[in-house]
Amino acid sequence: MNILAWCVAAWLFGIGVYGIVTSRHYVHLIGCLSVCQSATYVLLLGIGFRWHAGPPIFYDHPPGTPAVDPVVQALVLTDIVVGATVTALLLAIALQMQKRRGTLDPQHLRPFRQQK
Amino acid sequence: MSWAVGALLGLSALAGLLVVLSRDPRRQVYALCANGLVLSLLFFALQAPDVALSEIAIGTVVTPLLFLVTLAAAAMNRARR
Amino acid sequence: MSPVQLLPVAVLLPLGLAALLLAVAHWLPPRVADAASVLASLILVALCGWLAVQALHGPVVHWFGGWTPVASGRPGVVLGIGFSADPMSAIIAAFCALLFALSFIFAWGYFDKIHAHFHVLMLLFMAAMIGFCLTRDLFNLFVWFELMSIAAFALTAYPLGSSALEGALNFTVTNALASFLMLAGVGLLYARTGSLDFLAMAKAIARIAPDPVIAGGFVLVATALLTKAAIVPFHMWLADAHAVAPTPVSVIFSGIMVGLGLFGILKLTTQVFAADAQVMALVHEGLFALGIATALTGGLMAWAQRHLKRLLAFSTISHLGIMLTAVAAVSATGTTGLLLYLIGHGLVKGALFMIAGILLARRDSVDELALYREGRALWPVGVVMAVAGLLLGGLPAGSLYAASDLIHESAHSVAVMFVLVFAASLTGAAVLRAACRIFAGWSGTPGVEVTAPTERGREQPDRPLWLMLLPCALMIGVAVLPVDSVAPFAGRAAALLLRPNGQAPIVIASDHVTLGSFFALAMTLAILAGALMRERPTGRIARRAARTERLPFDALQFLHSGLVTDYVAWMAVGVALLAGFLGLR
Amino acid sequence: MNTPARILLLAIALVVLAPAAASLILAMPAFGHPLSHYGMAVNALAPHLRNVSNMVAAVNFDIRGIDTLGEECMLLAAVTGTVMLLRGHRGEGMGEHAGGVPGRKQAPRSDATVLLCRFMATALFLFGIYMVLHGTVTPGGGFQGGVIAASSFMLLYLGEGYAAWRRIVRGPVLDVLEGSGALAYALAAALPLAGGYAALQNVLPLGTWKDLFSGGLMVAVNYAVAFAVIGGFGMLLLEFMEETRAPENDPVPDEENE
Repeated sequence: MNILAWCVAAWLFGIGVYGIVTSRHYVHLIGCLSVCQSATYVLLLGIGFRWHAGPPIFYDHPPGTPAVDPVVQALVLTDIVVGATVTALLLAIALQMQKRRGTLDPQHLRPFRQQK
Repeated sequence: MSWAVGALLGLSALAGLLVVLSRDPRRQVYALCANGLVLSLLFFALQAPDVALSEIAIGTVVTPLLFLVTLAAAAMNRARR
Repeated sequence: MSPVQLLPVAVLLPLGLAALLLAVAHWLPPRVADAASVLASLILVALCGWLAVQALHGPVVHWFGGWTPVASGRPGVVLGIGFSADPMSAIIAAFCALLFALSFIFAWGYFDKIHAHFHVLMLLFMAAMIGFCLTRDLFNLFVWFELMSIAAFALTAYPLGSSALEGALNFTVTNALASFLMLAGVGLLYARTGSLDFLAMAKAIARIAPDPVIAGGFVLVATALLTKAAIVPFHMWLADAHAVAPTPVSVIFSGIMVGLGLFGILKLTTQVFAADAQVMALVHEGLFALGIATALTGGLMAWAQRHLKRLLAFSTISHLGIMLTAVAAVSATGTTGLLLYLIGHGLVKGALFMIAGILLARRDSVDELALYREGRALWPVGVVMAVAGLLLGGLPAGSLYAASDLIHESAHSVAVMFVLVFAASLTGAAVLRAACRIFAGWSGTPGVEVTAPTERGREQPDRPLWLMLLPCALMIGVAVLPVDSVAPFAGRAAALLLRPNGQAPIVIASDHVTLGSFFALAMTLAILAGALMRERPTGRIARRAARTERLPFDALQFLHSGLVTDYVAWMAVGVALLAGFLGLR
Repeated sequence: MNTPARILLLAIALVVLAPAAASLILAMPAFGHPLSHYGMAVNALAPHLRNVSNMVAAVNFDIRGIDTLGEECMLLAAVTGTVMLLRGHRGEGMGEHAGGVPGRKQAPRSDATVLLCRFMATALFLFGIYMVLHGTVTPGGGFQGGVIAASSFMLLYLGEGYAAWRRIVRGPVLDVLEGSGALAYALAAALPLAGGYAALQNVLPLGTWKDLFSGGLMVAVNYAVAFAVIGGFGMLLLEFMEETRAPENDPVPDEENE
């Protein structure tokens, strides 16, 4: 149990990268990217977690009762929302590209063509 | 409580794998939804209700929606070509 | 107002102006956004420059929200986020703002149709760079790093051509991965040190190092910064992105954005990891080797290009490698050299990208073979380009020359120095070759560059030539000025970055010319002459020689495939290289 | 490179990385036993210093407030970039006709759907606002509440149809909402400077414990974030939905390069 969370984080990042490297569709690739991102959330929240402690919100229980680390939660919280807008940006680029090239296969898309 | 955290960690590892292995982007949207749901449950179990709320709004609603709209628009473009 | 009070204005002003422009964009008369952006960046140049001078007597520190280190009432626990302006950070911030001001002038009237969206993104981009220079909190550094990336992603894709979109996607995917790695690294360091403030982290690291978690955190954060700084093997996105971005944006990208990645590494190694021998060994040896590899790869690839913006992009990679060797030295000589090199290279490369922009606006192409003799009517542009090419190739004048002298000195090896000079000469000769072909009509039979990827392009043509030429002539003018007046400041700034208590030696840069200083220039001109006097190989031996010459270039072109899936695989290899180095020691 | 070559490259990298990752994981602090004093200090101090019960909000909007300003600006940059890209050549207007894939049926909307969507959209929007308002007290805040409120626009679209939806949810208004939210945050940071305080210093009255308006400046900053998030996500939904409309004329210009 002591290392499970870290292993899961490493696993998620690893398979996300594997998915990107083998992807044949840009929308799929963007989904894999979000798996990599969720790895960092698992890592950060795991770092702040404390056994037998409540959430860092002292509404139901008074200040002073054990609570988990609020700092990592604050970092993750904003990052999730911003991450969604970045995903939107990527999807917008992919969509425009599909209009121009008619394909979304990363293995057929490259910025410059070699001269023959 | 500890079994719940462990089980959810395992589930989130599986959900991530599912997202990667769903090569058809249309199916991947469902996998993404499931992944968002599992993650938000995990965050809830990790005593992070704030993060869980934002993950459930983003991960299970907004992001899959954007993916769906993108795929729909892409399908329309392809039909027009 | 005291310097401490004015420090946060350096980011709040551009952020606030960007938000305001976005809110009123629909009703804004034309040119207001242009004028406001130029004005704001000039104010920031003055503000950051002034802060740099003030900081010579000790860093200017501002704690946001009044959460000073004593606010927690617990020793060693820093709650808030601080901005800390030391002279080097502040002067680099001022240089960022200067490049933005010039780039806004160059772009005057470029982006009319899009509701000031361009200006909003550029102002956010500028704020992010300034914040990146000034912050002393690791997560805050990540925030500015990420803001910088996001603004850059959107700006790259703006031209909406298929190359621009594909370049932007390569850029976005690699750099987004890099920022996830950085976030993970920040998490690891936080888990071990329990702090995010540079100084508090440094104290904790001095207590617990060496430790695998600290080293792992450093590798992840450094990977992100090296990706931004386009160091081999993380460099592949740069040529795609810089070549397709709109010219005013490329000026910023190549002029300073990538250099900030190196500055970030230097700042972290000196202020956070200085006490960790394991990490410092990685920096001194591992990053040094990567720097040399980058310099060579970039130089060879630049030589083998015909698309001018792509050529300049690879030349940027090469010069980043040269700068990385200075960072890896972590010495007063290297740091002083880095500061001057960042500024000198930024000025020259910014001017060169502007010249490419002028060609795109006036001639609808930047292909040196397609533009053969097309530039003769634009001869003043050719003159500026020739001077810029000579400066890249080692013309003994100005800050770039003085800086490369210091960087060679910090390398402590004649062989390394020779490699660095050779790489820089290749980039200078490549620029001069293009200038000769386009403006003077001297050509020779094209060599390896014939098969390089290229395409036509076009940028808003109806802008006055003088307005586009003015900022780039100005930059070259500043770049050739003697460094005597700024050398003492540069030396002190570098010394204060290395040791804030002022105990580091002060190195005074000099652009003094001796016979030996013409070595680099001679090599550049020799390579250039080789290209211009080249003739079609006729004999059997000559043809075989030409084919052999092509082989390494073809291999390099093959590796720079333009496929983002390859780039991600190479990133994994890069992380493995860094981790493997740590494991072997 | 082809896919097998790339996988081989990745595998080589993983072979090197696996032992490194293993040694790192084994050296990590045990899960559930964090070493950090930072979080504990926040939990101990912030309730008394700021009179708020949600520590995450206290970190986000006060202690590490400048981070959040940066994150809000990322949102601004990403949304502005997305809008710029999607509008591209098609411009700002709205398409009259729904796009479609030939051969796929589109079911007409029933009255019950319209009614349900109207009801649900209102409820969801109000729930989002409720989350924003209670941000400093219970879980919630500008980011989460803003996203939820903005997603209610989607239900409105489902119920009302495209044209009516575009009449209700207007692009320029969302731009103003987004820009003014970020501007308000920047001003909240800058105004204390004019009074001789530190940027973002919380000098407003802090209110009472567990009260809706406790936290002083945090309340204002929280609302500013909510504005920006509602505006930003509303804008994203708007522009992405516009992509599914049939174009008036073919918006894709011929490639200049070919």
